[in-house]
Amino acid sequence: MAQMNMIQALNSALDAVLADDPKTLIFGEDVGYFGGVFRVTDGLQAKHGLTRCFDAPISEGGIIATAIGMGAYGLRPVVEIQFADYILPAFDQLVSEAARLRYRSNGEFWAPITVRSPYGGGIFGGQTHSQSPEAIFAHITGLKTVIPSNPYDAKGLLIASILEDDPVIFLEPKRLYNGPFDGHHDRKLRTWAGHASAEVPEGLYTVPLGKAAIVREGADVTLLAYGTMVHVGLAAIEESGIDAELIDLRSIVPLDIDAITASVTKTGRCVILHEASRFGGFGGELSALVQERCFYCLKNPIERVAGWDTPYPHAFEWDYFPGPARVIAALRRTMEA
Amino acid sequence: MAQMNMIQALNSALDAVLADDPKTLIFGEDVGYFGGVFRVTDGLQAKHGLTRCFDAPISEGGIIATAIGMGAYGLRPVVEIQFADYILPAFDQLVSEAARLRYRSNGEFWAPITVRSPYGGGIFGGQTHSQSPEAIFAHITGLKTVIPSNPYDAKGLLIASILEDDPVIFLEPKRLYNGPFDGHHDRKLRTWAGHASAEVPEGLYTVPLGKAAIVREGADVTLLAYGTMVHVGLAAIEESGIDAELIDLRSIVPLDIDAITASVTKTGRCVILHEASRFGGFGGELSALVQERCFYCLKNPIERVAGWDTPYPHAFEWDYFPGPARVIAALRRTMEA
Amino acid sequence: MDDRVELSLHIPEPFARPGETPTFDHVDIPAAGATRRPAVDAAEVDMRDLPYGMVRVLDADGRAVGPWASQMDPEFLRRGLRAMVQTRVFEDRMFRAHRQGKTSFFMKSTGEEAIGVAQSMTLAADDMCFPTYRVQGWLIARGYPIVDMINQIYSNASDPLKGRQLPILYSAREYGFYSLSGNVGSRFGHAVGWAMASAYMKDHRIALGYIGEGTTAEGDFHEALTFAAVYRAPVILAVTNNQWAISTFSGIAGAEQTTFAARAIGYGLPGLRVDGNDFLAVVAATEWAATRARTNLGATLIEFVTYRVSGHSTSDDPTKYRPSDEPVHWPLGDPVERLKQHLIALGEWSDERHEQMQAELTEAVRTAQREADAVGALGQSKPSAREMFEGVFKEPDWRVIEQRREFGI
Amino acid sequence: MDDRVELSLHIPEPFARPGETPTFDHVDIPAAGATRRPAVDAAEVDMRDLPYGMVRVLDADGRAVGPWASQMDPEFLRRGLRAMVQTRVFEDRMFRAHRQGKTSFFMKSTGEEAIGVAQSMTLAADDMCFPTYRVQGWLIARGYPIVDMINQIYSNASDPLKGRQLPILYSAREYGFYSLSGNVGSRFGHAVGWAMASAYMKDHRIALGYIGEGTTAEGDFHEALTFAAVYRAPVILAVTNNQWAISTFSGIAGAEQTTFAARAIGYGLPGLRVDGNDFLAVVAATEWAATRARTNLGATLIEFVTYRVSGHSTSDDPTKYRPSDEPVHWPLGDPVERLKQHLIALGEWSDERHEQMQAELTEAVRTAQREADAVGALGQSKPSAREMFEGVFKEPDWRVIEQRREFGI
Ligand SMILES: Cc1ncc(C[n+]2csc(CCOP(=O)(O)OP(=O)(O)O)c2C)c(N)n1
Ligand SMILES: Cc1ncc(C[n+]2csc(CCOP(=O)(O)OP(=O)(O)O)c2C)c(N)n1
Ligand SMILES: [Mg+2]
Ligand SMILES: [Mg+2]
Repeated sequence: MAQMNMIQALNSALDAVLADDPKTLIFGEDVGYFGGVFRVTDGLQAKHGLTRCFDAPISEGGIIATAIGMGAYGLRPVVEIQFADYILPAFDQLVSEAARLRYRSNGEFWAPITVRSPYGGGIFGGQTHSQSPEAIFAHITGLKTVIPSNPYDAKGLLIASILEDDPVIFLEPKRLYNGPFDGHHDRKLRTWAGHASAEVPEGLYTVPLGKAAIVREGADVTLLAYGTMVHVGLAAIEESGIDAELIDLRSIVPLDIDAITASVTKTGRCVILHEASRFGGFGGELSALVQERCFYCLKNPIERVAGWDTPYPHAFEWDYFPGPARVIAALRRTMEA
Repeated sequence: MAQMNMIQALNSALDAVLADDPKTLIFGEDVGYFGGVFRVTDGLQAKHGLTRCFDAPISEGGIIATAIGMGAYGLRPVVEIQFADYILPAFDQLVSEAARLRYRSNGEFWAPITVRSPYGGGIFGGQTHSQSPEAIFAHITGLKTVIPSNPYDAKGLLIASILEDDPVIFLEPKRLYNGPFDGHHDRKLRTWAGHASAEVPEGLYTVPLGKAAIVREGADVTLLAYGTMVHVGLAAIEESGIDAELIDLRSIVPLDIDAITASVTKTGRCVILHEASRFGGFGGELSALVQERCFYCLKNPIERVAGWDTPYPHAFEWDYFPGPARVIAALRRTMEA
Repeated sequence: MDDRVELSLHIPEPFARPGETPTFDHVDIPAAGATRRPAVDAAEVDMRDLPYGMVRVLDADGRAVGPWASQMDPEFLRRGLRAMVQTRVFEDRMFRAHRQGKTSFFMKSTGEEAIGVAQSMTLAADDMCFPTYRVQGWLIARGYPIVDMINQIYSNASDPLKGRQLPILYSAREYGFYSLSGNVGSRFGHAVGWAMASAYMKDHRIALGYIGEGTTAEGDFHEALTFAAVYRAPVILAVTNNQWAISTFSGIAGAEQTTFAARAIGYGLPGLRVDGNDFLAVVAATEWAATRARTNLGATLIEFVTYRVSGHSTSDDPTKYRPSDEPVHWPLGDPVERLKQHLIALGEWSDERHEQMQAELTEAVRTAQREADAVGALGQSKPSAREMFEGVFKEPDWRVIEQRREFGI
Repeated sequence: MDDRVELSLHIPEPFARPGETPTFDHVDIPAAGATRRPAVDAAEVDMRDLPYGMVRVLDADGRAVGPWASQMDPEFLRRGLRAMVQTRVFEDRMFRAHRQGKTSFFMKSTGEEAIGVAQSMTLAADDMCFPTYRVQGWLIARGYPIVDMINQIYSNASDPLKGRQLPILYSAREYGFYSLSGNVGSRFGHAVGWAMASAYMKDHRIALGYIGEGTTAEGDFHEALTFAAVYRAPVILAVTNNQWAISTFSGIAGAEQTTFAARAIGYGLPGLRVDGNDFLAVVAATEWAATRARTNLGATLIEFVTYRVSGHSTSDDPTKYRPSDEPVHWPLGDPVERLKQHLIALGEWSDERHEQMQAELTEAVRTAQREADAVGALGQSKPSAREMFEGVFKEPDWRVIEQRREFGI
């Protein structure tokens, strides 16, 4: 067991699958010799060989298209899109091809691809290095979307995603790469060192998709979150003194609906938290599901805490980011209303 | 005043704006000499000239990109994407460019473009000629999305969209082009002839974006719909005998939140209806908004009636399509629950 | 005073519209045999003339001439002829089936049959083609059961794709035929990825991607060519230039400026321009490109110059946008007639045998259709609605399980 | 036994990695003056050699030679030199400002200044460029206030873009500089659309689109070229080939196979390959292409061969992936030095004047920075948070109005 930050954990996952399965290969912009702009593929080319981990042209559509073709051949490609904001040029490939191949061909072909991409804000990346596009993937039938919140899960979920025979969008909260960020941007940076989930086994292990984690048990209100927001939510709960149950969804498709309904049935209150803009975000789906399934248990309106309905604004990062203060306010509202 | 079907009404709108404003031009696949595969631009090239309405290469990304450039220059391009399923190759242009240009340039540049596209099912078009992608646009800050349900609105909303200085996605329910389809696919086809909303004035007029229409007043439950589903909803209400209030949203961004909350506050019940797949669809946002704003008035859970969470299946069109029977069942559930 | 030139926007227009006299003078057609055949490993700089010539083998008299001609087994040619005729007979019949309401949609490849058929016969059984909707001949040439094609077109209970796909959007892995979809262009890069995978695995198989000339305007085209060139993928990338994209003539895709084969030069790849109505030329060009691919020399772009004789699909009436007699003016003739004439000139075929074959194949299609009709045409028969909920993922998740229950099955 | 060749996947690799000896032998560099200058209206077929040559004017002794050389006003050249030096001084300073924590991000164009500066000075005031982040020189050559650039970089209260954009993603309509964004490539087609609009309006203005050589792999590149060719748009499409895309060498974008200028041939467009470190060559090529555009002859693709001397951005350390001494091996030299040498050879400049200018410009940047510092660097000053909620649409809708209220302003 070693202490790893999230980058190391992801690297370790990729290293393990490359070693285990010659049909796995990695490509993407700057992932080869250099090891990726966030260093997630560092050393993999040198260790596993030139064709196992290599640079791709700046062409997200071409990257996903060729990955699908490789998948159809029988390989298990893992591609990196440098920032989730740049998945969009490949959106048609993901929706019209990767997500639909199995269904339309009645199982003759499928796309066992994993699309890794750093996402989310908190690093002063401005409009196009900060966005959280998970909602547009969640709506696409045939795509799975996974979002880890800590090193242990990151490795286990990534391996599980690669082993999936369905296409997986694997969004890595870039603000968590080096430490568990709780939204207090003005406080001292924390690293993963000493964090329980930074104890990461060597070798292969999986964390199953579709199983949420109860990060903190609580009686009074259910807080649903994923990615960076898990840590923000935890900080908010602790600071608020409210006995909230914090659920880390870990994957939004498949969604652990049982964990959600069980918790809200118990607490009767629900706050949903994500970084993406609120309108049309994944919080809407979560709210609708909770309302449909737990209506008679709900004591108060379900709250959504999310980014504002504006583009991601560089100078106003901390005004935009749904930090602990806004979560606390929502928790209070839902307790009091 | 003339009787027009929806195709004629849209053609009349385009004809009127071309005549009115030399800075308006139309391009898209097959829209020139031929007049578009659904004939919406029929005759416009012959009448207004070759450069006012012309064919484009099969390149949705290129169409939207050049339209944005034209808009930045000062024109008001109206482009047709042949089927809404084929907007996806241009998704990055819409999201990263059209939607963000004004904001990021602090108003120096903007994209006054209108993207017309036939959408939705009911014509045996199979997976890629039937989809309803509105949810992925609704989540994008900076895009407006308009969906008419009848000839009068279609013309007025299209003119209003073209006059907007913001980018507008204008989705035309192709199943309504020739008649008001209520979901009873096994009954005799109806045309627009004799329908009140088929009385369409010549010349310029607008129907404002962001104003919903109350299609039918009712006391017991609010039914929210847009596009083809307005007619399905109306048929379901009539057949169910339930005194439902039917709201045609007409545009989902901007959304007429006041009309929605006023109605649900009155009825205390809400059913949401759309053709797109349920999970992550726009119904989730509507449900969340209603729940947030009308929680204490709600007598029963908000219901969503939508396409299943599968791709659009050719042979099972009528099994997939959320027809009157499913709407009636939902209305009943919400009344009884 | 302003003496600057006033800018003007150029909108390409075809040479003739309905009511006007068709012409194909703008299509540059060298004589059969005129275009040279470089060695497959010639330097790129020595192949830059190829996109401006045209690989043609059959001359006006049906003789095989020039450097691309080779000794061919007459039996191979007869099989090719047979598959082309079979394709045509089949498509005519399905077109009528659409008129009879037996299917929602159909598309023909009339006049373009040589391409799919000849390439299907030239490539190996375990190679993979990434088709467009206009190469049904590929399947027919490989003996895919016609009754299964019809079942798919009918979306009936025996549809191999379980009613999930629009008619003719087949998938037939065992026949080297990748899953089709309604979006044009979006599988072009899959061909490159598949070929890269084959190279990665040190395999021998190669891929063939098809794209229409209109669709070359999509970004997918460029991305596929870029990856193919950069990684020297063992792939053949084929542009079927049938002059039309629905109502839009090839000038709107760039044909006023240059050939589609010339796109290859921009990537440092060889680009062949080939008479797509000449079965022997299609075979020869495909062999040349396949040899390159199989010997690690990388990708080849081939433009097949052909003509879409029919409308775009059953939803289309081409007389609305082009002269109704345009097809008869097409200078490269009919691929079936040309191969037939060649075989007759070789003394390997006759009008009588041709007629007999035609009758046989018509009967075969009729039999297949009867079989499919017995299962049922569109609306009369369909797979179980359970199929609607299957295959979204490898294993269904709770959403489709619940929804299937809600649906009542 | 299987005697077939085993396929293998080719992964391009650069000629030298850290610790190895850099070489640029693979970059084909004809002598200055060697590449011919066709008439702007030459037939396409007669221009297909251009992408394989290189437009170069300045020879090793700083003399202007060959068919692309023309009589140039020394004052114009001095202004060019000044703007290039100003750009370099400014960028060095801002790079340091990043180290001091005054901004979150910065990018330099060191070694590539000739491109933005010369094109800015060659095109008309009302033409429009669609920049990449590596042509800050365009703004400086047109006299855009440096203090406003710094305010933007600081995201401070005087930021012209109100804190909404990442540093250096300027927008300056009045200076013919279109709004930049973080996505690469996605504005290339806007340049074509803008040019089409100008032609549609029978205007005189033309557009210039920039793209990095790495980014040519995006579909946007192809779509822009297709539209430009089809509609003969009055546009110049410029590929700045600085050999690197972050850590990725140009071979991964296709440079092993051919030049980026050669992409033009595929569209039937002229493609110039130009010494991008030669101010006079950049001017000459730009004039040639601009004349074509302004006389309805359509688009030109220009590849500027240059070298990215610095790291990709402040987030990058290039010694991680290329030899640290690679920049000094770059064979086309430094654009500032070369223009300076030319002016000195002409007797129009001297080392003393140069040093004096350098000092002056350093002082000017210092003054501008002091002014911006007074407003405040990143974190010390920012626009009102109201700005976050403005400009999503022309008129705010209820969502931002409510949210602004929730936010408390
Ligand atoms: C992405 C996408 N855009 C548009 C369409 C609509 N469409 C279907 S076929 C077609 C024309 C294709 O022309 P071409 O590529 O020349 O092929 P051909 O039909 O001539 O064989 C178009 C525009 C589509 N199916 N997919
Ligand atoms: C669509 C998109 N994909 C990826 C990136 C990440 N990225 C930023 S700059 C860059 C390299 C661009 O290289 P090149 O086009 O050669 O321009 P240069 O930086 O050399 O001027 C990459 C990959 C991006 N910004 N946008
Ligand atoms: Mg075609
Ligand atoms: Mg570069």
